[in-house]
Amino acid sequence: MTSAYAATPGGLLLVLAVMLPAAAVLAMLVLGPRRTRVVALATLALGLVVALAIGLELVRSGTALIYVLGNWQPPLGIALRADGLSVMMLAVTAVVMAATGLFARDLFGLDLATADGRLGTSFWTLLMGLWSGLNLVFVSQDLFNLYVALELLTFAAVPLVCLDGRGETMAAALRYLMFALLGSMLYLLGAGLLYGAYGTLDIRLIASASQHGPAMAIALALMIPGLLAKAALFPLHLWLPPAHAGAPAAASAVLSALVIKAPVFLILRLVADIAPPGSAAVAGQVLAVLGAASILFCSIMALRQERLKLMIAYSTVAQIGYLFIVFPLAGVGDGTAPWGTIAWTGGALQLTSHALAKAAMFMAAGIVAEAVGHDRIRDLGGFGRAPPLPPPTFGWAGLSLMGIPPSGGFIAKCLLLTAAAIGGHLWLALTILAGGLLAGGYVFPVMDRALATPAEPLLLRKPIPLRLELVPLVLAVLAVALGFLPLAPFGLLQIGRPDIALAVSP
Amino acid sequence: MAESLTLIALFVLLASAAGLAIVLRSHIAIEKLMAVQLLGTGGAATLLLLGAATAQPALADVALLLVLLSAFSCAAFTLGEGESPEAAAKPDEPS
Amino acid sequence: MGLADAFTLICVVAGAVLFLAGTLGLLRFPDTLSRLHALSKADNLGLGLIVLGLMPQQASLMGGAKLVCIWLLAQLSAATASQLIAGIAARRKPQA
Amino acid sequence: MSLVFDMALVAGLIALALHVVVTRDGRGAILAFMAFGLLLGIGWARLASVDVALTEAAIGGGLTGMLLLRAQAHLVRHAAHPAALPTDRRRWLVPALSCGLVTLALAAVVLAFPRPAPSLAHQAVASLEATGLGNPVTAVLLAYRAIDTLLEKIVLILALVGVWSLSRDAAWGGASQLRPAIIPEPLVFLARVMPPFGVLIAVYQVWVGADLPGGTFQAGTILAAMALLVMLAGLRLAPQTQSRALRLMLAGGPALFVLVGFLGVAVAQGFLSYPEAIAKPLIVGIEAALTLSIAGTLALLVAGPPDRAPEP
Amino acid sequence: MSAIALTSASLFGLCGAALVGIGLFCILTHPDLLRRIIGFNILGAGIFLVFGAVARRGAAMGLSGDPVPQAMVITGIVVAFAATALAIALLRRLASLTGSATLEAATPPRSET
Repeated sequence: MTSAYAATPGGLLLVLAVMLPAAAVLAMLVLGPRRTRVVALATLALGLVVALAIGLELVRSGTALIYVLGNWQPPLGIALRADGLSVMMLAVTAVVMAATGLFARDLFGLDLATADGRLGTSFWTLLMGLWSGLNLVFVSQDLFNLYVALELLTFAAVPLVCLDGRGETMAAALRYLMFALLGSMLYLLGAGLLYGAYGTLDIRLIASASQHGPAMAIALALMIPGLLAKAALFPLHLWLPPAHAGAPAAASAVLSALVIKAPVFLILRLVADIAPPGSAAVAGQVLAVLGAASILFCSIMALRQERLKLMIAYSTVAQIGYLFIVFPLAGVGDGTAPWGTIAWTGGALQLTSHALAKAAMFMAAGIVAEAVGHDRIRDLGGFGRAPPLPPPTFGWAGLSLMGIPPSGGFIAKCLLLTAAAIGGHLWLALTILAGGLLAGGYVFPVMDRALATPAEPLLLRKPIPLRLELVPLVLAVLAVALGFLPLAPFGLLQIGRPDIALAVSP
Repeated sequence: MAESLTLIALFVLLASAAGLAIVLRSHIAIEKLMAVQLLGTGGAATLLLLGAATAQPALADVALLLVLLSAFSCAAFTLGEGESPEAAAKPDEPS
Repeated sequence: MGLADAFTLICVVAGAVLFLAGTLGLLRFPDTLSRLHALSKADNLGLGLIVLGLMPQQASLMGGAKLVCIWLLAQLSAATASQLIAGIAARRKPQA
Repeated sequence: MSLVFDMALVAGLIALALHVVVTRDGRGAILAFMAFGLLLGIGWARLASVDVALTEAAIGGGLTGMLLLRAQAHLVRHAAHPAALPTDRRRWLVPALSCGLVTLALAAVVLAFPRPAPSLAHQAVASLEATGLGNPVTAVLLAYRAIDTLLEKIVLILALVGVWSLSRDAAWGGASQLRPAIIPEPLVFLARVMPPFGVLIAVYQVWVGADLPGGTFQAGTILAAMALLVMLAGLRLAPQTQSRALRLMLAGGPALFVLVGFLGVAVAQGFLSYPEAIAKPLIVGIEAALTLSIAGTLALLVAGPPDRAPEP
Repeated sequence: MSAIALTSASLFGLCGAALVGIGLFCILTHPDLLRRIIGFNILGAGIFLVFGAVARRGAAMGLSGDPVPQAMVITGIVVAFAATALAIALLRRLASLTGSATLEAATPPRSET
């Protein structure tokens, strides 16, 4: 058990990725409302640099980045470790965070009363807390430390939902809190059982244990549903649509694009890294069934929504479903190395393109709601004429969600479809196709309203600066541009995942 | 000696919990509060006895906290009582 | 069994019996105020006897001083607590 | 004998928990939960985890009860308030069965834990020397797993920012209204006499925490309770949440922690590692600063969102 | 002595299991949100007791228990308290705004600015 971890040169960057936003929270508290935004924007710039440096270091060294906190080796201490997948998540998070920062600066700038007031100041502080928690989820190797990371996310995300202070959003936030707390509690209970059985909470040390008692199965059976409640997979999705639709647009973008990916990432860690092959295969099958149900059911729910933001929120639950059908497609648990398969690459691409596209969509919807004063789809006829850029943003992002070429979403869904065909998972292939069609079903009507000529022109409440509209457009274009990316960079995803892959393939 | 002290600790705990067990079924809130207070003092006594029985002097610190905070919870309770008369008048959280 | 241990046992048992008396008072006395009275008397005396009894068992002077502190604090909080409760009871009376 | 005692304690805990769930009386449920907290503190003492027993006695026996009682009083005034469990069997039978299943599965795992039990006690004790501490729990909290403790402070501050964000726009930055309209005389007496004792006990807890059970959480909770008592009795007004001094106090502990952490990169073996020669004074210093921050954060969490407009 | 300690640890572990079940039931079925919040605290107490049993079983080296899970419980208790405080602040605000302390039915807002 000695020195399972040796710190690598760039390891300290991982500490910076976690501590920089956390320190920003403290600085904001001390410096007060007037300087909160400046601190946030500076932190966003620095954090982007840190994420870039981590990426470069990963490419340069070709191995995972490792840091041992306080030089206390696990199992007594805690190690941070970033492999290819973690670094991809860190990078996507940094990009979406930075875009959200630029967007929020101008969005709150529209209304001077809120800029330095309760809404703006709370938003920036919570956003930084959120970022710290997300980065920690992606790099921590210790299950209890990950619990603390999940709680950082919960405490930062829930108040974001009800910043507007209305009764409905208060109820949505409370329901979200209940689900999130229940999830954390079940996760913590599972961690306690694992500690009782293995005497450590370090992911790699647990994975290297040779014998598994009933504790492992029960712990997974508690932790995975707990995390599913946080990830809002069908049928535990009830809290998500009102919460994500009720939050301010900048907050919805982060919540939908990033926050629910954190529990998904942890489930992946548990199933792929910790679970013994037998349990992993069972868990993978169950997760795939739930994922498919999520895609179908919530796409249909999205079709039936009358409000734009609610529709986008239901679409989030549907798109999250794709991430769960990756498990059997990538062959998790049946002895092959899942990291090299095309399904794995497809899943990673889906995760990235959805993060970009969904953030763009929520921002665009936020601009429309801000300009027109509501987001009832029926009454939005001709919104394409008013602020000019949201409709194209919506369209580009929609391409990616539907999986229409050329877009990141297309390549992702194409890879998943191929994997399903090769693996003989006919039902999954059909689900992927149906999900694409249904996504078209909810994206096209909105585009139709945008281009329609209304009987009476829409009344604009306030002018929208072009800069504000540009941010989501850039994100949406990025989501599409992922489709033109050669797939080689996704080979990076295999960095730092040799343990299992090497054992199987020579 | 340790055995007898543990036995007496059990007796004190049961004696103070018995009151609570019966009073919790009544409908008078104050009496429940009184029973909780009794349990607080009884709990402190139990901890002292256990500390002596198991040679853990630090348990006295826990007992110290219990007696320190027992008045605190009583104060919290009275506060709820005191608040009710002004309920209508006080603009606590208008929307 | 030494003299110290005998002293401890006698005091502690007497204290324990007082706790039982306190509970009986809580259950048997007719009205809230007299119950309160019985309760605070019994449990403070009970705690006092137990503290007194455990004195010889303490290894250090510090430990003994802490026990006395606990008893004093219990006196203080019991006194105010019973006044607070009596206050509520008095306010409740007219309605009941 | 000890086992009989433990069985009685466990029976009491379970009975109280059941009572909390089934009783129709909302306030009675809270009082029963407070009694539950008391018994739980004794339970932790029986598990020989005195550090945890202290924390549970302070939080479970004190602050949580106050939080719940205030909320209950508020809800009774403002809202329709269903009190009883659903009587319709379809509503509770399935949850009851599945919860029973969870309990059974857990019980099976607890009984089947490997023997001898895996434990980090050896390593924790072996590394104690490098920290200069005598209490291994404090060593875990402030050295081996210091990042957990540090980020948990950030969690507390985020919770407070979240609670503050629930105020009305007009009251944001102002103070909470803690003082009741009628202040009973004994409460004022208590608020004058008790806090000196509380402060003394808190200082003692931080001081002995390095070597004996006790430490910054317990001390912070006691201080928070004392501060609340003073504000409840109207001796002091609750502080304005926009006050710079208050904010410095809240952020000071974690900020010092972060600074010392990064200092470790320069002069010791990395982030959150202490130079061996001055490890103990550093840790006690961090604990002292953290105690104030925790006290402030917990007290303000209980006080709730500000509801009076700020005064410059 | 060690046999007794073992049994006692398992006993509290079983108590933890029971409390987890009771807390979960309260969270899933009770219509009153305040009671659900208390249910979360009972669930938390049960989970922490499982940790406590694990810690007690790990007694070694002259320590009465494994200090690592004990430290985790201390962290956990404080986080659970913060969660309770946030939940209660939300609940109070919800009650003030809508006059309802339940999520069961979407009651129309009573007053809004």
